[in-house]
Amino acid sequence: MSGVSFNEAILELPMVTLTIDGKKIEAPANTHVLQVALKNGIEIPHLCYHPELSVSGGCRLCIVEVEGYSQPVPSCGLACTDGLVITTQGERLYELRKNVLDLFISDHPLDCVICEKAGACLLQEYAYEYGIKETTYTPTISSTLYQDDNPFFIRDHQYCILCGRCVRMCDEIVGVHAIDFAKRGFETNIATPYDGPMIESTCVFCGNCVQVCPTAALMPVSRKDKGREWELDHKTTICGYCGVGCQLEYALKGDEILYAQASPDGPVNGELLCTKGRYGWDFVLSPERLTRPLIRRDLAYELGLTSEPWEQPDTSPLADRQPKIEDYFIPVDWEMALDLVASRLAATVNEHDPDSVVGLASARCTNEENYLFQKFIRAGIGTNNVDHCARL
Amino acid sequence: MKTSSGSPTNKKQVKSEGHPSGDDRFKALDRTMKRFNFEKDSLLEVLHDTQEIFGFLSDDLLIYISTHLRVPLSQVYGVATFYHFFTFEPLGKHNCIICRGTACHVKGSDVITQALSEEFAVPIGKTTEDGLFSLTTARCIGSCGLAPVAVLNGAVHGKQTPQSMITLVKDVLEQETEVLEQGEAG
Amino acid sequence: MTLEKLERMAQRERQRQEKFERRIFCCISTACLSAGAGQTINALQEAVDACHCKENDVEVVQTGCMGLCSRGPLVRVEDKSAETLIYADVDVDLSQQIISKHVPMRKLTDESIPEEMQELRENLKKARRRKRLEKHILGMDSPFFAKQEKIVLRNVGHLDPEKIEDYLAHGGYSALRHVLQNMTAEEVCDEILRSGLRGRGGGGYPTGLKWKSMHQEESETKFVVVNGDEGDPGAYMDRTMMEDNPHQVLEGMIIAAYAVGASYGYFYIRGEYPIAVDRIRRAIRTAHRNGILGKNVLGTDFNFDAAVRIGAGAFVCGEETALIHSVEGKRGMPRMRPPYPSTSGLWGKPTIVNNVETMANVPPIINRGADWYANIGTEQSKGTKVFALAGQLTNTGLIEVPMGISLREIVYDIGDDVPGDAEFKAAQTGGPSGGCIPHEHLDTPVDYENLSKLGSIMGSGGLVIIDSTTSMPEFARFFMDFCVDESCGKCVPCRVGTIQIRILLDKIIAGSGEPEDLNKLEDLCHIVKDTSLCGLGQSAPNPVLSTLKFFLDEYIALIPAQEPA
Amino acid sequence: MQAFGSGAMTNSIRGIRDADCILITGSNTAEAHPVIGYEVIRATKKGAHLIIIDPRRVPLVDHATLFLQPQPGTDIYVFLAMMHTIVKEGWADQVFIEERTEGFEDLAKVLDTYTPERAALISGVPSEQIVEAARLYALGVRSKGDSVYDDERGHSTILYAMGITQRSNGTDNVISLANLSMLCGQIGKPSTGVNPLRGQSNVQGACDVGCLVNVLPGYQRVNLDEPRRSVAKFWGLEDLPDKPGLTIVEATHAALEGDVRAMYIMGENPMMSDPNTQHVERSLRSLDFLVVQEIFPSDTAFLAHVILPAASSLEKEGTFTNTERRIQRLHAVLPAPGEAWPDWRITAEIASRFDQERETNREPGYWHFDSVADIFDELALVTPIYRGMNYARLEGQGLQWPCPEEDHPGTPILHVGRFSRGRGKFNPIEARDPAEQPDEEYPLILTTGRVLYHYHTGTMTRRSEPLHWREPHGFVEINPNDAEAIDLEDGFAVAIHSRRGQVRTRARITERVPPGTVFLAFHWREAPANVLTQDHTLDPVAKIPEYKVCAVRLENPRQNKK
Repeated sequence: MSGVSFNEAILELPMVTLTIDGKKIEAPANTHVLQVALKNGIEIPHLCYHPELSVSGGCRLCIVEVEGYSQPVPSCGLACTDGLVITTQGERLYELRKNVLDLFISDHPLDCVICEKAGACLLQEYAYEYGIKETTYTPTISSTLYQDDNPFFIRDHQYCILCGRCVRMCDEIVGVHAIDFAKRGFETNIATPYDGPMIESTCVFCGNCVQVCPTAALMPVSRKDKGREWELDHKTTICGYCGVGCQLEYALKGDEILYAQASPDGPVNGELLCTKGRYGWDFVLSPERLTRPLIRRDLAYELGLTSEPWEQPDTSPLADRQPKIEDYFIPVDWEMALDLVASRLAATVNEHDPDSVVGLASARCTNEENYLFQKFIRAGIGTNNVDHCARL
Repeated sequence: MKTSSGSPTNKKQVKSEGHPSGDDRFKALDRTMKRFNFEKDSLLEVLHDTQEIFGFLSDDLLIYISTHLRVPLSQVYGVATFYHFFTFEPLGKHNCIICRGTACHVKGSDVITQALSEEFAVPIGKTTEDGLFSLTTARCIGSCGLAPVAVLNGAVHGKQTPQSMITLVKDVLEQETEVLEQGEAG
Repeated sequence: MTLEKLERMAQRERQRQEKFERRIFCCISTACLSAGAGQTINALQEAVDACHCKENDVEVVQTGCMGLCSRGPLVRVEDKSAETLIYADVDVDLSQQIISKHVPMRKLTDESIPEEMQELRENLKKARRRKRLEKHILGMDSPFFAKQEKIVLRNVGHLDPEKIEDYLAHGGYSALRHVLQNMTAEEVCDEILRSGLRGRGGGGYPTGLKWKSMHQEESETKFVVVNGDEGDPGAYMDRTMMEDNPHQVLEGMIIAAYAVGASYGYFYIRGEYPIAVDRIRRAIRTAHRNGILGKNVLGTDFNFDAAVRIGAGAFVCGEETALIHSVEGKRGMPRMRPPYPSTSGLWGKPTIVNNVETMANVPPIINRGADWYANIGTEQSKGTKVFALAGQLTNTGLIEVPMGISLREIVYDIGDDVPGDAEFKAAQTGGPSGGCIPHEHLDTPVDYENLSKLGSIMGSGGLVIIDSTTSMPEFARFFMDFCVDESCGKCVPCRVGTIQIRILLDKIIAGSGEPEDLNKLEDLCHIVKDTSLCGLGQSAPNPVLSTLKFFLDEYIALIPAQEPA
Repeated sequence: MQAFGSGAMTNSIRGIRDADCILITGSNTAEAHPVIGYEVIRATKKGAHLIIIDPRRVPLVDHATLFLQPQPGTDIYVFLAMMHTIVKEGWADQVFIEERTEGFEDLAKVLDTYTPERAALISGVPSEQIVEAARLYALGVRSKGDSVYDDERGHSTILYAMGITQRSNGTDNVISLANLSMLCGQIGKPSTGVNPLRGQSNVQGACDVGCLVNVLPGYQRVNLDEPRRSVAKFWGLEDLPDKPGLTIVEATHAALEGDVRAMYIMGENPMMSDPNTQHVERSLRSLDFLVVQEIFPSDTAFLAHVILPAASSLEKEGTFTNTERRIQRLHAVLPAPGEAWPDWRITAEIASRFDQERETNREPGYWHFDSVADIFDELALVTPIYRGMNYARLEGQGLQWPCPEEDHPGTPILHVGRFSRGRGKFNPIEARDPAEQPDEEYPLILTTGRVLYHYHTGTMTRRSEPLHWREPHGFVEINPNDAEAIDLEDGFAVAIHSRRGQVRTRARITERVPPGTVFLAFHWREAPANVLTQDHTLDPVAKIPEYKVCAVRLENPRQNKK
């Protein structure tokens, strides 16, 4: 097994040196100033920019001063060139950004006190930073409330700031283009065809739009009325579904999961997930979960654990309706169950040979579990009859 | 390798077997799309032709275009709603467009629009309930020298006043009722 | 081969035209048509027929705009042995008089005259006795004509726009021929640069520079786009050029393509201009048939083809990146620049976008040389500018004047003052992106620099005159309404800012404004100007700002007096 | 894998976005591996060519520049014809072939007769499309935009999944793709390679750590003495069994013959996932003892004698190895419900009790581990490709194997510079046809797979409220032509018969499947696809059953009533 280690993320690109806020910074030539600034820990406010998506330039918050330019320039679309001198803060920029935010706020309900996005809403964060309590203009909300009745996410147009992250996500990465801008000017909204419900669109409910939405316009249904951002713990793990190995982050309040999202640092998925990973975690809460060791009733009778005799029916469990588990099994404690399994397996080996036992490991269990399992089959039982459903 | 390959290679045969409804107008639409080789980029041109053929853009037309050009429906909808030239409602049998260009505005075109709207009881941009008359406005039809200008059933009328326009429209609509009455009589 | 063929076509057409003793031109452009030019041209033809004159004596020609649209239909009579005259307001009756005055009636036996002609002949005989013709004659030395200098419009109104032969006969495509035979692409760029031609779409960027930078792009595929999406309400220069001399625009485009190395081009034309669409399409077809477009243009190894794309009612598509999106069949939303279209335009390929008038300037520059062109106009602004003169003036229509002419000359000499008792108040240039220029600045020379100094812009050429009956705040609101409607909605300052400006204007006009609202209005205008993404947003507050600057008293008058505390 | 010496994704997922040309075959990437689908879409939006070879019109076809739709089971002819064309047209990478590979002459000889015209005749794919696909792939052609790579030849990558492996000639297919990549030098560089997409969260890891009948942890063959004894030594034993064990499908047959008497199943559901369900059920019922360790009462669990409640992936610590060989840390998010335990703890308890029962004289702590970290440390010692890893190193981004030493950075791309086995070997392959061909009685071909909203046998996703809402019912995809033949309407019930059994489900009439082919997902226990599939022809090497091609007949129940 050979193979030279090679990090394909780093391609040899020509580097340039620019100055941001007096700091000399090296950056690859094809990158943009905002991207480089953020990477180097220099915060520039931005709403429509997202590292995974193409540049839009619509929010006008990331403007910076460039030496030699009379007007401030949005840094998201400004290519890094050698000798570029950038200033990201200053009185003029502060005033312009504050005024732009003021315009945003004039078209956004100030519901922060009851909004679940509070604490994670970028607009709120910037409004706080720039000291905007309320708009100095006439509040004019552009789109009326629109609720979609899907169980994945809530769409609420009145919170939408038209940054277009969702549209770009849906088109550029997910590739289904379920939504797009419709109409124009102040009437513009993010729409499915004919503003119909999501289910009638090409939407695949991956929720990547929800993840990149900077405000409360797109929110997971599962967190509704359940808690505010600062009450939540975030725990990172690996998705248990397919073999891609996406890192995801569960937001919990106590022991209750409120929503899942991609953990931005995931080496495979970045900020992306699919519908199963993002929304398919509630099976763990199912009342059907097995919570105690079980012994089948005929065996239990034989062992004297129950006085009711029972015979296993011939009907397949795959018959139309699955039988009830308690009709077939009775619960026992771990000691009893483990001893029984160990003794029966030992008896089989003793009576026949190790090759009469087969172990099926699992492609859904951890490396440690599978390792231990095959070690048990090989070193304990003494056979190579260990397989799993890699092929199935 | 820095070069690109030129034209896309999937010359998929897009069937243009017309519309299941058997409406012949779809054949004309198919011809338009074929003329553009079913390229996605021809969306705007196809919408233009569709509106010309059908008079307005209905939802099934947009779906039809979306499928044949392989452009996402949301994008077709987004494009169609972006451009004010496209209408989603059928126009009336007779259509009057009042120019709202600067020259016409300065010479009082909004007064004419208002007068027509009141006289024929039709909101601006809408069609009368009987579907006979639509009153719309245009940004500028480029006849500023003759301001204020109106277009009635395709004919440009310059240097109009509210009264002259009302008379013009009345004439047109009266012919319509005459035809109707003759029809009933006959 | 093709060259000779074209030369023969031009020759034949010239000979044909020269044979006619008299040629009677009737303008059939939109303005004149709506004034009844359709009937006029029919009447002219019928009257000529009735005269039963000799073959090759008289030809009635349909042609394009002669400029004075407010006096349409216009008819020009060119007579080999007499002075050329232009008649205004020509109705059917007048047509007959014109014919009877200029065309000698052949004496014929009664039998040879068809019955239906008899009456007409009688009419023409009677018409000869009437004398009211004189007041319809426009003197060619009147200021309306004398103050103009026609480069772009030189042939407009002199030829039949639907006949390529006519264009050839007027020296058409000789510039292209010259370029293809004698000049390298680089030399063409240099020539245009030297001429000082600047973009006529509004921005005023030196065309030569634009071409040069695009010429230097390395790409197999490049595009040329002619912007004919004349969205400025109150302007119709580009429309006239496309309708009335489509080949000149096309020739400019082909030269541009040669200079920048493009192999394909698009005309992006407003959907509201069906005739322009039709004429350009026809011009492309005939050019194609005659080897001027397609593979091996005029027998050289230069290949170029062109197609028409129709706009659909979005002012913002005049912005070049929005226009490019629209040509690609997308929502016409602008994007940030750089990258400029000359680096990454249509489908990511280098693309040059020039306005119709810019393209129409190219053939004359090539034909007569950059030096000649650079002699016209002012230091920074060379050549001429076509304006659509409209509003409260006696003479309205399409004019072409040298850069540097004063507004006063345009208003009082060419426009012949405001009619009636009202008085001149302001001249609005540049449409919704421009501003108003008041009386005290009437002596300002019209060029890019001076107009922008006054807070307005040259724009594409809309020039609307406002008289004392118009309220300036309301006029500003009219433009703001336009911008609210036409904002694409992509960036916040334009999407929300224009709405807020309108809300403030509404409040002030309704008489419920407060003194600080005026400051707020001005501040907001500056924010929208400074932070918007594209030219539309950046210039949207101009009408408000310029009226605030020059007509502040009108705004103040609308603010109710404050109760003393 | 015979060609290169290892069987895993040769390249990284993140590299796909920079590929110039992507060839996908037998993978419904957008639905089965959506996040990899995003990478593919990104690449196409930047101008990569996307070639899809699949009998079914999978959703990614919307983004493809070239779609080849062979009759099910005939794709091998397309691969061979592509190689034929590449050799003939001189698109092969001669330098790579000479420097890095062996056996080219043998391959070229075999390829001689596989012309695109012949492939077209058999597969129904027009020969021009095959030639074009060969050109695009071999030269790494883009449809637009510039490559991020400076090489003369663009970078092409191959993605594949069960669509080509779950077949009686699955190994041949995979070898052909390996041959194809070596022929064009499209391997051992960024954004190239031959990349199997693994279907389950830790299928790669389960293989890596030895849950296969013929290899020990780290793919050390059981029948090679040296590595086997070294593993035995690690485990404190003299030796380990050297005879390869029985695969899952072989085991079910052996059970019926009485050779297999007990089975210990950890977290699998063969009743739904294995072919020929009726046979599986019979064989499981025949066992003396069956223990199932599960999180839900699966259909398999109902046949068990003992069911042990396990913790789900959200409730335990450990590591998963993804399809690009990246080992990442799994963290417990929730406590396990009731008395459910993590699987490792159950196995360890059973093992030590088993030792007691068998009276082996191993020390009592032999199976005792304080934590999963301890197990991992032993695992890393035993598994050479994992040897340089530990939990501290795996936090955050994880590591891609091979990572043989503690200071090794991991290996994002395999076969850079040289192949694992030295020179890459071309294995000449002749085309073979699927084992079960449609006939008069069973005229249609059934192919199985997944839908976006469900996962595998549906035990988890079907208990998820939103996912269930979106896709509540099972369905079979039928081409309008085939539906018309039995007068079937969209959304109505239909019965599917094969030689092994029948299932009933709803019809979804769609042109996603070509005429003559029906598609059934295996997530629904009400319509268990594997009742129909066959288990008698396994791939001779990989022992994979032929899920993807089986002959069936459709019946419209309403038509019969009439």
